[in-house]
Amino acid sequence: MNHLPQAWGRPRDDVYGAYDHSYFQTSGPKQSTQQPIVTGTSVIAIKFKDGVVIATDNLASYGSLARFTDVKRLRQFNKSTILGFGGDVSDMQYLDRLLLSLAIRENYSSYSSASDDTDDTSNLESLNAKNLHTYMSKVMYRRRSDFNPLWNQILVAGFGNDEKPFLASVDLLGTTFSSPSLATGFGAHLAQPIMRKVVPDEASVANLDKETAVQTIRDCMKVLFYRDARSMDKYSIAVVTKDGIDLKEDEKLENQSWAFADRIKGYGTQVV
Amino acid sequence: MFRNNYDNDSVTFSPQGRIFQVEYAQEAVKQGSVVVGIVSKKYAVLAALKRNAEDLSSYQKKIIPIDTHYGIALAGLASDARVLSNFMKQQSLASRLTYDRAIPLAEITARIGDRAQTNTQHYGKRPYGVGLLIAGVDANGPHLFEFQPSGVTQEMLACAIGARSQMARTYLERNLDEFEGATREELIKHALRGLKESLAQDKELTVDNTSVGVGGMDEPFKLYEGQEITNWLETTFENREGGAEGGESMEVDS
Amino acid sequence: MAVSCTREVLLEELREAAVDVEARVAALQVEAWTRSSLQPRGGISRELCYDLSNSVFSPDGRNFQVEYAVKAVENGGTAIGIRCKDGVVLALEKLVSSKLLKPGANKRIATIDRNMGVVSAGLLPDGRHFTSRARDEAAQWRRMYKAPIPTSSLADRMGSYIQAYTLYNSVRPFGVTCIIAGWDSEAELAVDGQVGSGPTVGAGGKVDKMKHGGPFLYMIEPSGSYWGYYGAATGKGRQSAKSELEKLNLTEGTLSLEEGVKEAARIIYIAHEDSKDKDFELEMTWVSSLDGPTKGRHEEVPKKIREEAERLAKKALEDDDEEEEAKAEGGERMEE
Amino acid sequence: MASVFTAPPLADNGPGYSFKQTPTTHISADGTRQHSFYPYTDNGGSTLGISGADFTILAGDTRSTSGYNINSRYVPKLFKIGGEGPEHTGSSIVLSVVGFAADGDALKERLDTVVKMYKYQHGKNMSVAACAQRLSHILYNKRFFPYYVHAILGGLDEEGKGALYSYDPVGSYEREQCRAAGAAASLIMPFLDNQVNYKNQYIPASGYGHDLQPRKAELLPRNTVEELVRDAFDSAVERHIEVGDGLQMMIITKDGIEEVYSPLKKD
Amino acid sequence: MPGFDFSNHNRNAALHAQGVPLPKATSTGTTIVGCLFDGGVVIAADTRATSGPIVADKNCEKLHYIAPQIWCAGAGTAADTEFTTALISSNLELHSLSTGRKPRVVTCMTLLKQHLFRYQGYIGAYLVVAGVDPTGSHLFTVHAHGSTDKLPYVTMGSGSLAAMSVFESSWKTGIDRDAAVKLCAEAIMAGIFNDLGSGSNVDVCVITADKTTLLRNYIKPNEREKKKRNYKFARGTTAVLNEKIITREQISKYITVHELEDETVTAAAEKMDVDT
Repeated sequence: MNHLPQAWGRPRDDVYGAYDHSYFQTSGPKQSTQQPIVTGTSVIAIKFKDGVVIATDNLASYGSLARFTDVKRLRQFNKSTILGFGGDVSDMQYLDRLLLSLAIRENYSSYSSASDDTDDTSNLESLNAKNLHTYMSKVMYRRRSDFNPLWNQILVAGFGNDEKPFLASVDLLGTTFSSPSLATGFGAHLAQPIMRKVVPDEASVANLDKETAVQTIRDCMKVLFYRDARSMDKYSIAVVTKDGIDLKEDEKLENQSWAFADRIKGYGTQVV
Repeated sequence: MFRNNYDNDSVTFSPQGRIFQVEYAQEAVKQGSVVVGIVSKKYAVLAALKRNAEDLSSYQKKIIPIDTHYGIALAGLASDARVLSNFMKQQSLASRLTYDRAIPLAEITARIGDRAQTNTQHYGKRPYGVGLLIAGVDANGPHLFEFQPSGVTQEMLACAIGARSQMARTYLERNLDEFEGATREELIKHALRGLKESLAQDKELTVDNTSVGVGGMDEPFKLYEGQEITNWLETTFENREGGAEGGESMEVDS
Repeated sequence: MAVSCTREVLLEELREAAVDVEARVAALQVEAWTRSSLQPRGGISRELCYDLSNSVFSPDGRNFQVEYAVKAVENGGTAIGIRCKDGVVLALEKLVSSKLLKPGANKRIATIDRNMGVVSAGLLPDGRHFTSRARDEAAQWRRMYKAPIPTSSLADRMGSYIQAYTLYNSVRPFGVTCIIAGWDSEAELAVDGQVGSGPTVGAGGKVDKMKHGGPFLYMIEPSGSYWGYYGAATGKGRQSAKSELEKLNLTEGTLSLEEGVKEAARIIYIAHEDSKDKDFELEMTWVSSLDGPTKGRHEEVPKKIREEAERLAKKALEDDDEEEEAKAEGGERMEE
Repeated sequence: MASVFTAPPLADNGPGYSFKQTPTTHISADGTRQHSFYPYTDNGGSTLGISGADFTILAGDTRSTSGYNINSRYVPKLFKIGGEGPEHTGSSIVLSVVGFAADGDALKERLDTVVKMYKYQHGKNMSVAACAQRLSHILYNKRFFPYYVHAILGGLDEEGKGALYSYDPVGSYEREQCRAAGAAASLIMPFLDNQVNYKNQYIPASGYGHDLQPRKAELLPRNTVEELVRDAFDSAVERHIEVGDGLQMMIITKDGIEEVYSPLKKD
Repeated sequence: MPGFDFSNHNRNAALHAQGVPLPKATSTGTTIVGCLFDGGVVIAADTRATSGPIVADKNCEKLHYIAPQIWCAGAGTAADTEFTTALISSNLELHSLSTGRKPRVVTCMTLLKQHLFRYQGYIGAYLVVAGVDPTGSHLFTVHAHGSTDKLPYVTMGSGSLAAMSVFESSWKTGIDRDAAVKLCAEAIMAGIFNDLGSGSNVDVCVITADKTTLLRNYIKPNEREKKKRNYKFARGTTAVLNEKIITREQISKYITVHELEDETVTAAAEKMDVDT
């Protein structure tokens, strides 16, 4: 018996055949986004005791073609929040503009409630990462419900209401979850196993220092470059801590090892 | 000044550039019983004098908690206050749902200010006939805002609106520099004393006609009425010079 | 009155009496006019109630409601804007209506988008309505053109918006005059949300030696009419402010932003002279070029700089007072 | 040649699709190829509710999956409803959702807003019966674009007895003694039938053959129920791949809601 | 063997046209790995067999014997891996007997690939073949469609990515036996804890020139906790509706009965793998 929810409340596929969605069409082909065109691959991130490290490569693929090689997929929202975008790049650009208008609006209210003695209005309370993640999940869920999805999976890194490191994900269906380490796309298969060994649970985050966290992320980027056919060796990495965001956008993968290939001859019976 | 031609609607300027309908609306605020608001470094307090139609009737609600971090005190047309407080409640919940964030008090005050402004610029609309004190604590600390029917909103250290509120304001101005560092109890005492100043001679602050709203950095905004405010009333007015009340220890269900 | 009166004394008394009578007649007339809603200047047109509703022209072609709206502007505090060569500064004389107000908390100069500021004099809520509309216009421009709105376009759009409120009798005109200050970026702006750095070959759409951006200052009146300014002033003390602004000969465009800040403070203090009885709070903001102190953003002038400017302004005022006394003494000496 | 990975669990282009819902590509007669977006996915996990004399226990695992991947080992499926502020202080109603997590969160927020507005307008808390009916309306509102969740609502009824309501995705609901939902529902429900409602259990020597008396169900004490919940989930984790990582339990009594978290196997 | 016979294909297509849905081969989750080291090769596997989301067997064996020094780990459809390895194991033994030499890993790999190619992937067997033979130690993977790889480290099954991430970040050339065993166990555990299709324990098999050591349940990281309650039903809980007794004499009319002396032998055979 198929226990999964898809089978609930509708004629069984195995008897009536797969449901033909085309009956929904009222008129003409669907105009809204139904498949990603120019796509970014994995985004990976890990929490450590003073903040979050997040990284993405700088590639935007057009199917199997490495179309754009200097696409920055880490977008900074304010002094303490940064977002990593996987999936469709055009939707990422739309969201980036949306975040810019949100940042401008937020600056209005934090500016107007600045009392006299603070000179620098930037440290004033604006949206933290938790607020931004909630906002993004509402945007994504609404677009999903209109059958016009933003075809992305986004990691939001920064600090929560409790001033502790915050990391959470939201995707094109509006599904959200949070974890000491997160990865989208291929990263979920290749990077998470490595990161989860370093931070299996929230307790272990408290004694993970910045250097180890950054090194773990760099190792994962290397593994992804080995094994993800849509990845690249140029990437961006950001470290979010209380005193701001250190964003480097042109890192190059180092000390790669392809030594495993030196004794390989053929794929089967070839010996020479 | 002869002004019956310019005060029929809120879209007519008088020759001196005044809008009389808005000024009349501000008079309506003075019809409401007095409410006082004070804010310190860590607390925000509202105190209100409730009125009842007759001795046996219930008292008009004057303090409404809107969200867990702030509430409002109203003076003037209670029904207008109801419309504004419903709008504020809905906006506060929306901020929680959209950003999972307590709405900044400056933000919600500005929104009802803008809402009130449109009523002073379009024909067929009338200004709100109610003044509000918005008090509470948000991410930037405690705040007290005054909202007027004209749409003017001001952040204050202390404020009083409603009938004979000038006496309360004078009291507040005299004690202004004690509020910043005051403890929670002292702040409430100041508020109740401010309230008392605006009372007519024969009137008394009792558990029935007084309500207090307190919010703090580490406590949600809560409304206190009835028995909950007995000891505040007693301690506040015990050390009054006359000390007349001191003797009256018997529980009087006034 | 003394009995003995020579002809001259009688003439003198008559002349005084005449003056006296004239004054009384005028007062009566004012009384009459106001009672029957007549105004000395309005004359016949007000008598036939052409001043009661918006959008209505009086026989002599005036919209009285707009003129009354300008009156509302005049009783607000003084607001000025000064356009310097590397930025624009806005300053406002905020009259403190009550000691209970939280000092420094009630900001009245608003930011539009990131590179523009608006200060308004007159009915404060109308000023906020203006600001929120300006912010919507800026956001709509970004949504459409994926770039910040030029200050001139904002002024143009806001001008038409204000003017619209003089076309219908279902609304009243804005009771504010607003000064818009902005710095349009001189750098080659990327399109909002742009990724990658564009083509590495060819001009990539860039035209060299094309100069754009720079400081802009506009003032919009309740009628909706607006002009570009080197220096703008409105509100109660606008006359004295304007004359001071003219002395700075801003047209040469040599004034630096730092000096502009000091001048602005001084002018506000001078403008405050004719409402000396009320305490006031100086609020000042500025927007500079990309390599200036605010990096193209409209921000509040830091407290230290503002207080320094206020100190100099107060000193400048004292010097002027001494000068006048000296002049007055000088004057007496000359008479003896 | 890099070793090829086995095909099905790896979604080719969509991010993190579960094995059944990669975007379908419908090729119409004239050959035009039309991709369509599938708005649902299954985030796995399982929930369970048992009500007693003066308490109700709602439990759920905290694993969130998509396809063969674990999204996170801690994503709560139980939510306090109503009460004051974001911490829901003073709330006495718990909602558990399982199935498509995004719909679950949206449903929870809708119900929470409704209950909070009720308190604001009526000055008193909403009864669990009223809340249950309101949830049914919320679900049926989206009858033709359903919330893909199996919801269970727990609380105390007017007389203080444990109340449990369970729902189908489009709002049909009934009050029950106990209910399991989600991926391992078919594994847990029989266990509950036998151990909570004593089905297929007879009172030894109470008669011969057919007139052996069936054992009467009675309201179980709280620690018995907690042990049953623990064993139910341990067994479910053993035999269902989408259940594991952590067990979150909420016990609703007249003194409020007590929350207990305990780890489960992580494989 | 005449060329390819596609009659089945036509039949399936016809059935599908009538609307009968095709049987969907559920992906049985698994993590299997192999890794060469100085002097031999090690393979490892998890012990969870699934059918859809349900765990069919919590401690199954995925390491199959092919020859004393050639072992094979299988992922994909359980029956296919079972029968394919058994078939090739017996053919390889016959081949070894006829050549009088120890069987070679490359022979086994070739037998497997040709067999699987013939069935065009319909036999869902994804295998890691490893062993040591007179020519040295070898490690191959064979896919259901018949393609093969020869690599120093390999992973297969739904947990292959998790395992591969461990190899890619920790493997070095020329690692020794203990390091290889530890690495393979680590890789399998990555699959067990990150891939839903894999779980329970780690089986390892180390093959060197002289001997093969099968380490069944080498690591058991997922022991079940003791149950909180005791679910033994009191005797009489189930109604006995009717009773019928057949004596040994009556039954011997149909079958012959032998009296076995030792009670414990039969008991041992029947002991089911009960998870207490």
